Amino acid sequence: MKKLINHVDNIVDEMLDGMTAAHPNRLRRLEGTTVLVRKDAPVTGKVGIVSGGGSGHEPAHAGYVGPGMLDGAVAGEVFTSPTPDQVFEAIKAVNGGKGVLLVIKNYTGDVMNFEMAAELAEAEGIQVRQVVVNDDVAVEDSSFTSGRRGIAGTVLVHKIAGAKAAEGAALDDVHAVAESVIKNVKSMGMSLSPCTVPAAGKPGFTLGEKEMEIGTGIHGEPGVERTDIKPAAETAEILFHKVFQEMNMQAGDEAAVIINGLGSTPLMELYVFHHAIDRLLKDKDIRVEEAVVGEWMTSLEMAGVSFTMLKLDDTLKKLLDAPSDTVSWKRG
Amino acid sequence: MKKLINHVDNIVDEMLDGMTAAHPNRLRRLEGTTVLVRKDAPVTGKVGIVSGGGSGHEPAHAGYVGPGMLDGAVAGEVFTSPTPDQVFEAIKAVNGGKGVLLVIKNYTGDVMNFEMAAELAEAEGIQVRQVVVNDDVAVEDSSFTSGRRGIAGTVLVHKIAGAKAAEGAALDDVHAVAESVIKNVKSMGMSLSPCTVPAAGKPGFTLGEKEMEIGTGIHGEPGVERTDIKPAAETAEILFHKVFQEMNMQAGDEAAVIINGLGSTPLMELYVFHHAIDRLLKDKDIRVEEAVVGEWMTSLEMAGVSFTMLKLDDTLKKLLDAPSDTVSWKRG
Amino acid sequence: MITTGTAKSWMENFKELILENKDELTTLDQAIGDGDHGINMARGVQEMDKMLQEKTFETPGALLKAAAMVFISKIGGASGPLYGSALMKIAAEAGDKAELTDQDLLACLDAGKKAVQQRGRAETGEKTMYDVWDPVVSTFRGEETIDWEALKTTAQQAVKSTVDMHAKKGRAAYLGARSVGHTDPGAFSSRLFFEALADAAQKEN
Amino acid sequence: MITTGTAKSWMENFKELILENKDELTTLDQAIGDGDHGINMARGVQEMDKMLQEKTFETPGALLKAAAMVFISKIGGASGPLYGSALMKIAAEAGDKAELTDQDLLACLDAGKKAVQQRGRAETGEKTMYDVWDPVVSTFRGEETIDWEALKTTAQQAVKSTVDMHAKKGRAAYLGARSVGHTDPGAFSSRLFFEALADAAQKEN
Ligand SMILES: Nc1ncnc2c1ncn2[C@@H]1O[C@H](COP(=O)(O)OP(=O)(O)O)[C@@H](O)[C@H]1O
Ligand SMILES: Nc1ncnc2c1ncn2[C@@H]1O[C@H](COP(=O)(O)OP(=O)(O)O)[C@@H](O)[C@H]1O
Ligand SMILES: [Mg+2]
Ligand SMILES: [Mg+2]
Ligand SMILES: [Mg+2]
Ligand SMILES: [Mg+2]
Repeated sequence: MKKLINHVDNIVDEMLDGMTAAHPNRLRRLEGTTVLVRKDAPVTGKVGIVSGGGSGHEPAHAGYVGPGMLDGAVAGEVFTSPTPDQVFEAIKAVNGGKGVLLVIKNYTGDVMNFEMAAELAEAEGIQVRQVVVNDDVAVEDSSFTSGRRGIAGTVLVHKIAGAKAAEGAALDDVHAVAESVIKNVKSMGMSLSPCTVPAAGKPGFTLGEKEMEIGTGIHGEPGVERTDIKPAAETAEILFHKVFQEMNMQAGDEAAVIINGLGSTPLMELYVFHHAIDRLLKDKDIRVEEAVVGEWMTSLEMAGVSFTMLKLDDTLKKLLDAPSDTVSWKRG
Repeated sequence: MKKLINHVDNIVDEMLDGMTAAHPNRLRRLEGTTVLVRKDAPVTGKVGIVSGGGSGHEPAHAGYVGPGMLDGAVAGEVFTSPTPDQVFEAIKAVNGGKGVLLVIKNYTGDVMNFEMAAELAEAEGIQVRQVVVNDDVAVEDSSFTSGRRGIAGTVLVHKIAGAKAAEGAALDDVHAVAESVIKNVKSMGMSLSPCTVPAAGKPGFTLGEKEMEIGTGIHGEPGVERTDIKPAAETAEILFHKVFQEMNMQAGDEAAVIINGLGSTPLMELYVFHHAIDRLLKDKDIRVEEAVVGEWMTSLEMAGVSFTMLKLDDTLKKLLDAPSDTVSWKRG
Repeated sequence: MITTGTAKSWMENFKELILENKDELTTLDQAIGDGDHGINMARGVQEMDKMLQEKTFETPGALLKAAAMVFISKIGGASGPLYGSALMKIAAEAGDKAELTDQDLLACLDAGKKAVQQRGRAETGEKTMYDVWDPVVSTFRGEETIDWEALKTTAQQAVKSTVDMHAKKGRAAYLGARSVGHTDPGAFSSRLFFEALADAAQKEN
Repeated sequence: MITTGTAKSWMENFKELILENKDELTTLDQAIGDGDHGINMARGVQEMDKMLQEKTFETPGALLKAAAMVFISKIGGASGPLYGSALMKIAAEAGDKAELTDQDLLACLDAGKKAVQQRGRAETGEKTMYDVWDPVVSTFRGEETIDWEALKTTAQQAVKSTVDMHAKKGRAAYLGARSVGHTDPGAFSSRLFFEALADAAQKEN
């Protein structure tokens, strides 16, 4: 394991302090916690939005804290959901009197810990609502299981719910628009190499020199199948078709698209990949104003990419284009 | 070699088309070339700025094409300077009547190819000036050699010269401010793993499981020394002190700082690294308003980081903070 | 008979067993999860141990409640809320009794089992820690005294039974049929939880 | 005596030799550069070969000028402008002569050498391709006829002489003293350039 770190036990702590040191006018760390909030939190008269999860997915989520997106981000240990007390601190710090929306990625740990935090907050009279993002179509949906994972599509929930909250909307309305994003966003990923959780010291899985894994999750959870390495264009087709078939889209529809690098895949390759996606979009006559290509929700140093598509309507599009001013997502 | 590509010969071509497909309102590819220009180039009455170099350093340079930064970026093959005819096409396409500044990184190949392009442009009556960025202090400066390499500090030249050009300044003034950035910017990098040029198919160098290389260039050119892996804090100290000792800075001075990931180093580690840099800055009482942490000039999938510092005066600071609206660098 | 001392040994034994098996737990979680179960549990038991060094308790319930709080606030992931909620309910059921009979203890463990089920929305056969909690508690519930060796064996067999299961909850569920053939890491750590209790109780008697 | 046909064979031989030695050139450049010299040169000679298939030329000068243009516009890196400029000056010196005597040819090569020196601001002993161009041209300049075997030997020895040099120009210069002990890749490809010429000339005669 070769990492630019000091002690494995201090990574999250030093990362959080490194972030506030780099962005002192934007971010503030709640003392004694792993929570970063907007410098000016709480914003009175605005619904607060809190997201978070295990660390190792940077810039998710603190990179999205700021005007027009999140009010607070809670960091767990690497790939480990943060604990209820930390989430509770975030809720208290961003509550501007209009209640708080929790944006949770659908992992058992995240759901349980955020749920317990919501219980604590409600016991103190803070209005809390939750949404659970489950955009990853790699895993079959089933009412018998805990369902699909939340991956890069989550960033679009932050953006759009954040824009709605910035308008001064009520908690129920912010919640509703977040649910509408979740209903319309689907993603799927693949990987060429695994990643190593620092404290584990060894890769989470192994892939042969000529193998790739289709449907990998952002913690290296396995996906649909392991195959021989395929060209980027063919890989794009597999991800695109799987995502597309789960969406209710017609020719002429408009979509937002994220090409998300999982960690060590160069931007060069992400654009090569998008070149193939662009053709598939044109084939289906799906309009995309500007694709979002880069690293938005990573998996440490994993090599791979995920493809996210959100079907837009006028409301979602307006909110997506609304201004935001965070470290990693600036618009308008 | 595991890469998300199609054929090695088509990577640059597909990447460029992927970029214009992703950002059709921002970027335009000059037909039959490897040049991307601002959608609205040439901008009449504004000095045009062209940069470029080998591919594999994305987002450099096309990610910096747009209002407030570059007018055109010329892409060579991976790690190979573009040819004079391509650079010449870029010059012609961005010349808005006030002349064109070429921002060249100090590599023999880049210098020679851009120089030949400038000769072609001047023969056609286009006013051209050049600056050569040589911020990498890893290599000793010497009048007997071709001197120091240009690395991530180049992005600050784009930003500041771009802002000056956006003000409507004359070519000589844009040239002068670019020279002033170059005089005041220093950088140094290190790596934990090599990268593989796609067409070569094998890593450019090898590092043992416990080794790191200090002073690596962005093409994997070796640096000052190879040592056992050191903690992030110690690594930060080595890079910081080497950079600092080459600068003429005093307590109370203000600086801009870039923490630049070379490809596969997670943002998490970059912030851990910055956490250490921040202390060193405070020790020396150097003021930094906001550090720029991320991937700005990469080296394919190399693991490592470079540290860049620019001493600011009022002029440079104002231009650095001026608005820019490019794919990878948005301000204001 | 569980005294405050037994409860303390239980938790200390759990710490020892988790630390001894940390790498094994990580390896199991790498196979069908995200590879942090050993790390998560180790962090939790070490923090708990620190707490136990610093504080003293009057009753088993008080001690176990404090342990629950540490687990909830230090483990995270799926296992933090599950062990935390379980211990919280165990402590609540223990109330302020100074000593717990085996029957009291079985009522406590039953409350813990229900907490795992509720918090995790887990059912039998879904390849989770519930597949250890459920058989262990169900087998001994109603007995007057606990046969600790039998309890250990039950726990061990329960862990083995998870190998053939097709995961329906937790990260292993993403693997679908590929989860078959692997031991569930949370089931393994739950076995250690019951073994730690058995060792403490046996030493007491 | 160099005819248009000889010039064509020269360039075709160069293509063959570069493609045969592509991996070797890449390996040499990986050791002290950025590993693309073989790739760059291969791209250049293949494009040149395509051009030679399509066009016909009246004089050696016209052919070499066209080759120069391909090298300038297709190779990039350091080697593109260097080989491109050298061939451009060689072609200029050849003018529109239909045939070049050995003396003419030596004047051409001298012009090429000077182009390398100027474009690269290179001096002797700096561990670049100039360390092949310079001795090869200097050794035979002034002679009436070229001893092709001797020229090849000179080129080979010149390549070897770069091993002990401490690089001052090009990427290898970043290595400082660590560049010692390696062959310069551009010197190696320059040897192939002269070998290609020798083979073409020898076949002609
Ligand atoms: N819904 C659930 N109900 C009961 N137990 C669960 C559930 N989800 C996960 N688990 C248990 O948690 C264990 C994984 O814990 P851990 O690795 O610490 O958390 P995470 O899965 O968040 O990384 C699994 O092996 C399983 O026994
Ligand atoms: N300034 C120079 N003068 C002469 N030759 C040079 C100079 N710089 C580099 N070279 C030659 O170019 C070769 C490298 O070419 P190549 O690898 O294609 O380009 P790059 O260095 O841009 O990657 C070196 O081995 C050396 O022989
Ligand atoms: Mg986990
Ligand atoms: Mg090169
Ligand atoms: Mg786990
Ligand atoms: Mg090279």
